Amino acid sequence: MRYFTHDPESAVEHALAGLLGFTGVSLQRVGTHLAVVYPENGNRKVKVVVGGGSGHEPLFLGIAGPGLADGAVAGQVFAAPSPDAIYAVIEAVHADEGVVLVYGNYSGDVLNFGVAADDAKANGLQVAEVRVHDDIASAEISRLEDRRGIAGDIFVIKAISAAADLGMSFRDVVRVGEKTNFQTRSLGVASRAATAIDTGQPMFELPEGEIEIGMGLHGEMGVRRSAYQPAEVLVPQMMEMLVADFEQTKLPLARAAVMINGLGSTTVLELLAISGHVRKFLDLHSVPVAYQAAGQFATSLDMAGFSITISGLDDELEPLLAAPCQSFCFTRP
Amino acid sequence: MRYFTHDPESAVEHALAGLLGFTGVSLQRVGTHLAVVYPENGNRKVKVVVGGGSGHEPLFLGIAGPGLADGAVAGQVFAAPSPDAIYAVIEAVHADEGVVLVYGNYSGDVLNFGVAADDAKANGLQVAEVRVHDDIASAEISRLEDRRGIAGDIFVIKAISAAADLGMSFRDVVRVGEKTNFQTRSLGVASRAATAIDTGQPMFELPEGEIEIGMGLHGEMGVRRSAYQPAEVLVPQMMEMLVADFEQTKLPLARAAVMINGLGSTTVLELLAISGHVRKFLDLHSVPVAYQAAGQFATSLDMAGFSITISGLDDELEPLLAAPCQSFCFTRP
Amino acid sequence: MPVVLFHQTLTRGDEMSINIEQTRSLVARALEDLAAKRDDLNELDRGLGDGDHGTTIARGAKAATDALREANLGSVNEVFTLTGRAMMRSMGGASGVLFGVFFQGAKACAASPVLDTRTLHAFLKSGLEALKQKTKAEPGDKTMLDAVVPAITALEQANQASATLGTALEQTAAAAERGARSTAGLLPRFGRARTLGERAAAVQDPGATSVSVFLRGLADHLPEG
Amino acid sequence: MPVVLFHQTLTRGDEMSINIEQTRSLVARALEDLAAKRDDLNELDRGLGDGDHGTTIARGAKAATDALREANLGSVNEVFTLTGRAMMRSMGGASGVLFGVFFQGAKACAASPVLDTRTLHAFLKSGLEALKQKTKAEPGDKTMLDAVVPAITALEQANQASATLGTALEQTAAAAERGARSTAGLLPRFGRARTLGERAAAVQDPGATSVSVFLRGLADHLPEG
Ligand SMILES: Nc1ncnc2c1ncn2[C@@H]1O[C@H](COP(=O)(O)OP(=O)(O)O)[C@@H](O)[C@H]1O
Ligand SMILES: Nc1ncnc2c1ncn2[C@@H]1O[C@H](COP(=O)(O)OP(=O)(O)O)[C@@H](O)[C@H]1O
Ligand SMILES: [Mg+2]
Ligand SMILES: [Mg+2]
Ligand SMILES: [Mg+2]
Ligand SMILES: [Mg+2]
Repeated sequence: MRYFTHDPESAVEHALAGLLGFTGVSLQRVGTHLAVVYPENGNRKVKVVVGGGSGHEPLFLGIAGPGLADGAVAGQVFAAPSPDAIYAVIEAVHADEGVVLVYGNYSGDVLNFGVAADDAKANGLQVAEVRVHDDIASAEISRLEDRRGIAGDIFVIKAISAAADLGMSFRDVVRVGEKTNFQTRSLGVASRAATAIDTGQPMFELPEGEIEIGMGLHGEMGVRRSAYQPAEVLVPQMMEMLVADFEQTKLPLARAAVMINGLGSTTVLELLAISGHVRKFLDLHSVPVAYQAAGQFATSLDMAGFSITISGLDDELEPLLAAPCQSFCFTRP
Repeated sequence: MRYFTHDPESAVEHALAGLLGFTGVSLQRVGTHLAVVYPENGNRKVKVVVGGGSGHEPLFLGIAGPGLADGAVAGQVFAAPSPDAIYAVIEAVHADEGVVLVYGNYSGDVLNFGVAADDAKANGLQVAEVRVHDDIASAEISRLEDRRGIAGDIFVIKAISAAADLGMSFRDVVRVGEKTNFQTRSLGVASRAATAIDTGQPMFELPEGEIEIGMGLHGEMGVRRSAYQPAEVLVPQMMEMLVADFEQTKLPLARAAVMINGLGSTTVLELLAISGHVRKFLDLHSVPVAYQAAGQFATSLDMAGFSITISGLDDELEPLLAAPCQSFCFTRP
Repeated sequence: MPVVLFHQTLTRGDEMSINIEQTRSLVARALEDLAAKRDDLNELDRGLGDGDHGTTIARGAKAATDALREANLGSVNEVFTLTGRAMMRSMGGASGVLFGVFFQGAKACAASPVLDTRTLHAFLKSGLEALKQKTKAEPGDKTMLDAVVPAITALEQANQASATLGTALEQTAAAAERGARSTAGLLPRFGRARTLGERAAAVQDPGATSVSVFLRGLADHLPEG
Repeated sequence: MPVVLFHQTLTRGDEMSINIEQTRSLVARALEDLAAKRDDLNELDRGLGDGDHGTTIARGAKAATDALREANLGSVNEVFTLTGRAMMRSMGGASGVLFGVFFQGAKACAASPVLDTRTLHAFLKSGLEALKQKTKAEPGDKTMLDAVVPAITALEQANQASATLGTALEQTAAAAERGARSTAGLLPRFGRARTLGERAAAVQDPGATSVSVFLRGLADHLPEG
């Protein structure tokens, strides 16, 4: 397929212009970086800065707003942002007490956010990093911290931001972030690779009739292939894997927040149907659902596929996820 | 591409189950029909019922909710709902003063909503029909009422619903609907046809390097083909056509609401970039923008493409479009 | 409730009329023929509309045969009205209402215990009147009317000539087929195809094709007297 | 500001050192070689990661040559640190930081007006130490370290043998190339490829390939003494 734009770098620049033109949440660009701040989350002592490569729209630039991130920074398509850009946003959010960086656990993000965090600390700022690692397909549970971050980013950003809105201390905001990170698990499947924006070629070859399980969000291959299954068969299998993963950390799912995320080309019709299958599974297993949504939240350009994200809730997390918020990416009135 | 579901009829049924499982807006199913009502728009004397074929998710079932439709009814994929289903929703919304039916101007919808409206009138109900005809590519301006409805549905539904929320009379709600309909113009392009859900084949053949201008929302071909152009060239051309269309009805654009709608596979990155190009055009032409959004609102399964919708605003319409609303399809906090 | 053999082998005869049960079987078999053309009809609609006419008409045909199988029927009219109602309820789309009102034309006619050339003509003519309330399309506009109108003209002539039901059906089906074929080459002026102009000229109209397939089914499956 | 001829024809010699301007030209030309491999490097990364290493490194190479073109340089160290800073700023991705800190290793070394085997060895060795602060990857893990580590070992030996810069660069480039080639067949343990296991074994690591392309560029474009 052909994109309506060929040059990835100008595409990201134009996309930022588009985002700044929306009415609703009023964002400010940070210098000439691919970065924005939402300066009106007034009650916060601790500020939340998120980021990652482009190609995942409406993440990451689109998740700054009331009740969500104070700053967001993007790299080029599928490349983590540079330390300079990240550092500029850390400064631009003007935190009284500290800044929490939230990003998906990929080498590139870890390296670039890490350099920016070190620079900020060297300049006397208090900075913590929450590396989202929700993708259960990407490593064994024993190597939880090696797992990649996919759509779980959104629940972690949501909870951490709501904690900051309550005026929580730096320490507590970080604790909430790590807890949500630990309790958030996702699994994705793809039936067609993303198309590279510059060459128009698929980013990996996936034979007709096969699906890729556990692909990352950056157009890379998944961890294994499997035969095609329709959603009514596939979804319960995926849910079994997710539930088993929670059980392995002695964390049976008591209450859940659920997000069905479309990766690019999967139709909203399918996302709704998948959402119905997920709910049926949870109802059968008597897991109450406090929140359920479906849509495109963290895409991988035009990849065909979806991910299921489950956050295990407790009395602290549930109201944080329920708090109102607004952004291009994610809104809860 | 392969869908995660093959059987169109069960897919729509599952999708409805998914929608009913969402937290947030609490919808009720109408009998065994593919139809829902949102019964809490309490202030309304006049109720709003919308509908059309499936395959356009998040429209149509997803647009029932506070500040939006009271009832929504879907047909199978790309088939208008039957008169029975429509009639059941007209009854289920329990209107004090009357029901306004809003739907896209396609033969199938006109016929089915028409039969349901006749039945309802025969049973003593007050019913009016607003046939959305925003697609400027589908007929000359002199045959405005022959034009098809595409994403403009959403602005018309939004305005009519907000008018109903003000407690306006039947007559006035219908007047607002017709006015918004008249002031709303859209133009779409596609770079790849939708994939038929049952056969997995493209619904029409579009040679590489060509784009289809003015395709309908139902997987049908557009009105003409043209050579591929990148968004920065294509968007200003489309905007010229839209602005010229307003001028032909002696209605120069004084203030605008803008919606960039993804048809299925077009990436959110592109939609944002396109949104930026649209805004640049309007800024250059000194048209103030009261509202601008981008996303997937009215899709055509997995068609690759987008449409631009512009509503010309006046002092009556602007606050109606600005009023808060919430639904799976469209939310304004 | 009577047991109906849907797949009994029937051969054409030259009888003047058939009874309610025979009419039920006959219409059901013609509807099955229609459903069997699902993919071909979708293919035609791909060129002209949204590619679903076969799926839609097959859904309607299935709903109608299901309804016919279970119904207690008091007249041959009811075979047609039930079919129309089931199609209108189940199909949606443009064709749902159009086929629905066409078949329900029998409602306005005097109840009859037998189907013969005269009653069939009355039913379908009344159906055409109902159709005309719903669409301004005329023959030549590349719609189902291109099959319906010549079919009813042929049926009217057969009726005036006091033709047997077999002969009448044969002439009706042949006229519908000619009409359907004539749509290939016409410019569309109604329905989804309207906006396509020249691009849709070559394709045969799916709705007209469905009408001819159904009428051909009636002619083919008429039982021996 | 000095005018630099980026495309002057240089041929390899056996001189012991080059000056600041020559170093500026040399590094710029090696960076241009790297940028020219954009599509090949993307193709390698398609098999192992997200298909963008070529685009990313080309972006970094361009930013670095732009920065070099305009800079006022006080030492050869600055040629390397400027390059590293420009890459780190412009590239993003895993390789942005890794190439960035590697080139910026020269910052920790004594300022020098000439580049010779000893200073080059000091810069790159310091860069390797900085790299090790950023990643736990070791040779054999299928990362750029598979090219960097043997390259520096070769450079160290050349330095101990008091080899000319030309000889040293030739040996360093050859070692890097062998190291990069050796990654084909290795199982990835770091970066995006980590999760792919066997599926990514056959492909040569793009980051290691970039390192070898750059070092080969230095060896090829060294001016005559
Ligand atoms: N306005 C109309 N008048 C007469 N016939 C029509 C009209 N619109 C559609 N049709 C008939 O319906 C057929 C298409 O039916 P179908 O594909 O089932 O409905 P839809 O167009 O809603 O998808 C056309 O081939 C044509 O014969
Ligand atoms: N953790 C790591 N340690 C060492 N090298 C790494 C690491 N992660 C990535 N690399 C190197 O970076 C290369 C990929 O670079 P690039 O594609 O530009 O970044 P990204 O993986 O962010 O897309 C790999 O081939 C590898 O050599
Ligand atoms: Mg990358
Ligand atoms: Mg249809
Ligand atoms: Mg159709
Ligand atoms: Mg890469």
